[in-house]
Amino acid sequence: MTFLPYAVSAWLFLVGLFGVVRSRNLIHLVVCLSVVQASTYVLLLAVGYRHGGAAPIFADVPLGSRTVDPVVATLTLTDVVVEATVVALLLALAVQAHKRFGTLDPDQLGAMRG
Amino acid sequence: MTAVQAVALIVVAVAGTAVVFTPDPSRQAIVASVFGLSLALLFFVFQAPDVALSQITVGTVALPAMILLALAKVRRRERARNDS
Amino acid sequence: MAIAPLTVAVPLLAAGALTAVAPWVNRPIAEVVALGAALAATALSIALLVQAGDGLDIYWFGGWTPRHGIALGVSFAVDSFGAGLAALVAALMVAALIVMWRYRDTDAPHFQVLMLVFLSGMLGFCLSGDLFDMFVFFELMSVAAFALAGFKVEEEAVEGSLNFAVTNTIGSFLILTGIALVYGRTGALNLAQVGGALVGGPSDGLVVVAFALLACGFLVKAAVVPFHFWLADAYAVAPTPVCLLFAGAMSELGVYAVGRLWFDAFAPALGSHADALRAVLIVAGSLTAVVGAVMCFAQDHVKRLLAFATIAYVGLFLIGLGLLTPVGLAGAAIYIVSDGLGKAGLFASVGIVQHRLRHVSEARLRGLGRDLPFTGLLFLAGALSFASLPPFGTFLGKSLIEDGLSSAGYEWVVPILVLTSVLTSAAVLRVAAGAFLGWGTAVPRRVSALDESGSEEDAPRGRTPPSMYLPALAMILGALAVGTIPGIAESVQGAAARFADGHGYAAAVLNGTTPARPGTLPYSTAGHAYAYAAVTGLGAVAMAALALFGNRGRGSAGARLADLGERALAPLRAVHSGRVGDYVAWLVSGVAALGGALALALHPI
Amino acid sequence: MTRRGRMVLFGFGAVGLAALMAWGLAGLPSFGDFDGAYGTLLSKIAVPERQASSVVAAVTFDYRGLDTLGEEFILFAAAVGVLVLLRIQRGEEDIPAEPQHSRLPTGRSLTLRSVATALVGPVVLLGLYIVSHGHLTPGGGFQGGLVLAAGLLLAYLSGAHLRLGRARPVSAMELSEAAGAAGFALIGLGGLVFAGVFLENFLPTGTFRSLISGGTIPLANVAVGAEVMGATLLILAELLDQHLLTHGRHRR
Repeated sequence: MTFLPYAVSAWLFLVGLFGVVRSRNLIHLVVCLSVVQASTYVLLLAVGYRHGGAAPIFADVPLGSRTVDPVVATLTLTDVVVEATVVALLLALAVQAHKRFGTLDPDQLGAMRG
Repeated sequence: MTAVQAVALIVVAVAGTAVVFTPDPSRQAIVASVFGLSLALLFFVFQAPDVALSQITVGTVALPAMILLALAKVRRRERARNDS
Repeated sequence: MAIAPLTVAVPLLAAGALTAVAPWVNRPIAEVVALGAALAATALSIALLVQAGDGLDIYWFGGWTPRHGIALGVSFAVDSFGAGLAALVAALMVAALIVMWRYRDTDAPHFQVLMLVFLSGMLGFCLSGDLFDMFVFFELMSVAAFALAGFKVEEEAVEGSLNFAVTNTIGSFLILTGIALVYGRTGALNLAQVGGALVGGPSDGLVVVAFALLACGFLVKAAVVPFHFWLADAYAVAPTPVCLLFAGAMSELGVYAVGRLWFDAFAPALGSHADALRAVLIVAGSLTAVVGAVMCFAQDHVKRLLAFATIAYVGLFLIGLGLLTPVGLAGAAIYIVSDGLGKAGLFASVGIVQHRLRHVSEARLRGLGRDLPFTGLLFLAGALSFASLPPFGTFLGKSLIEDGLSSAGYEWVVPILVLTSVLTSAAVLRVAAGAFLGWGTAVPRRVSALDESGSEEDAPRGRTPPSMYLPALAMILGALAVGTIPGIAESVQGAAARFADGHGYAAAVLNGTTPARPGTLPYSTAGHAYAYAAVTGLGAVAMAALALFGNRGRGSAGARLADLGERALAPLRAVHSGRVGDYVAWLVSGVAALGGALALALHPI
Repeated sequence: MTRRGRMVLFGFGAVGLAALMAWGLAGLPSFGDFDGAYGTLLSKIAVPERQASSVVAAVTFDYRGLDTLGEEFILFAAAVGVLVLLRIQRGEEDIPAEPQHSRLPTGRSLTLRSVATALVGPVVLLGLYIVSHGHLTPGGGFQGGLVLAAGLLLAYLSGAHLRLGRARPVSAMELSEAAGAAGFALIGLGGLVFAGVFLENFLPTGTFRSLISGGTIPLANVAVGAEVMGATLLILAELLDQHLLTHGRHRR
């Protein structure tokens, strides 16, 4: 069971990419992309977890007690919020595509031949 | 690896797969909200409360809101195009 | 030594200030502020380059210097390669902002804000010495680039930037996964610290897969085959001054990042497998060069033509880097700087053509440019720089790489270098001759579907404003100048030797010892380099002439040759479908193939 | 390339990528056995040196402050990108924009409006708490900014939609976003001016577990909170604005 978190993160990575490749709707595609993104958070936090470790916040926990790794929490915390706005940018592009092409199906955009 | 963590991981995997296999974006936004909540619980179980708080506000509230609003704009334009 | 942070902070502060006063600022003020910040960044990067000189300047943010050998804070590690690339990026930004002056009515402060954030993203990426920090600046420059590529919001603009955004976002997820693996094993994020920790541990599957994922993530940004599909779409639609930056600097950063990643973080542990890695990188580079060059020659849309030329030259840079020797690295560095300036000059000239003639399709441009002799000369100079002929810096870069290839036993790659230069310069010569001299057949082989006629601006301007042709001229002269600086080959080779010295880097970062100053061996261009250049020049002229005058009549040999070429090219054209689903499928299989090859090369099972 | 061809290509790629990732992930220490020196050292020294009880906040805003500055400007650039893309589109909106006066209140159902109005106050208060206590308890500028944005979104849902008069709230949001982003960069610059090193924590670190502690960390939290709130509201307003402008017309 000790490799379950890594397996789940690899599964989310691949299933999200599967959704992106198979998608027939740009908004669906962007949400599948956010699933791929979630897999990186699961992996980062799983890597930094330590058995019996408390959260690295010493508001009520005595100093020096065993904690989880604070660095991965730092990396993930900012990334979660930032990726939300990147998804918003992709959604804005999808809405633009619909306005210009009249469809959200990525296969019908295809003005970029050759 | 406590039982709660294993369950949280399974729920996240199932929810993520559900998000991918929901073709209709409006329903997918709701499933994505559930997926965001399951991720927040997982991060909470992984002793990362800061990230759990971020994920709750982003994954459960902000992201689905943005998806639904983008859909509303697209549907509105389709309606407008059918009217004219 | 506060120059390093200011290089990145000044554009960010200017961007924040511009947005804060957005409702009350008109376009000229925004342009002046943006240009001022870009000039300041250029001056600061040049100062960094001079100061880094032959050493390595480390700047620990927040004052967190390493404690007990553990890097606490985030660091900038500025050597002459990083600072040189930063100076190139900043100079191209200044040129782009000047070209942008009369280009078209942009949404006043927001365009300049995005350009400034794009600039600091690239500068931070060049100077950073921390793995996650490189990811953050990679993401910063990508997001700004997505918005800038979609800026014109025309029909194709959206699709081009969508393909660009989705593929590069997946690239950044690959990098983040690689970082998670590295952190899981070493518990460190600083490049030097990672290098040291990896030497201690076993070089097993995790280490090589982490390198493969990180390298593939950066190679998506560099647009190496099969990750290159997004580049032609994005460059074809981005505003031309933005293309100037994309082509001149952004793609090359991907190649630079792979070099820094290998030499500083993974070479200390995996150095014994350098030969196998050399083979993989050179094959990937050659494939990219050939595909890029062939597709470049086959294009009718001038900006897509230059985009594929960019891909072709990224292939050549990867070959130079892939040699993993100071000669190869120096060749790649000089090639990057001079070719970056050359391509940027060409894109600026395309901006002039769009500004005056409204079209970017070669067929439609035929004969229109007769009263634009100066721009014609710029195109000609760009073509010569592509052909890597002696006066240009590209000649020096290519001959260095040719020497490196022959000394490393890869003579078979030299013809690929020659072929790439022939095809790309022939394409530009063909376009120039067609547009400015009216040569060539009136029968358009393939008029590109997305000719942006009329979309740039309504009435064609009578006169080219100096703010457009001066930067173009300056950049082409820059490409010329790089080749003529005395002793540049020796000093860049010395810098390349330091860039490739992972142990010296780690010592300088963690314990502050200045790296040993390697001796610079004198370099003289070998005779055969001139022979190759002559062959390239003649080949380019011959190819262009064939394309222009070949298919006179229906039945003539030239026409049959053109049809044969077109039929052979059809599958390659079909693969560049413009559909994001295809691109992601290619990306995934590319990571499996190229990533797998890199991993197996570094850890033969 | 046909869809089937694409799925076959993806199939092979996915199998290869899965194998590559499995090979890599197998080398990781098993779940829970991580003992990175960097993290343990930070947990030990962060509290005594910065008096901030949340080590995560200290690492985010002080030890690795440059990353956070970069992430913050990614958020800033994405919001400006959305603004540029959607605003240009609205400029040439093919559907005529609805005249100002006949705008119908957005939240129509009574229960929605009353619940939303009741919740606006507490949610904004919660947001302010999370931002200001970022260095003491879980939370901080990123999370608090989003909660504040959710609070103001509730104000919109409660029918008092964002008054889109001349002093458009969108420019107010743009101002708060820019002030937040530039603010954090200025704090970094302050470190350079007062303490000689960019992003140095130059303020006194105060007493442990009290509100005034951690030097510049609370200030950075407030700056990031303002920026995240402004950016999120900007994005939602752009999406809403589009929807809002023409929503009313279709009901008549």
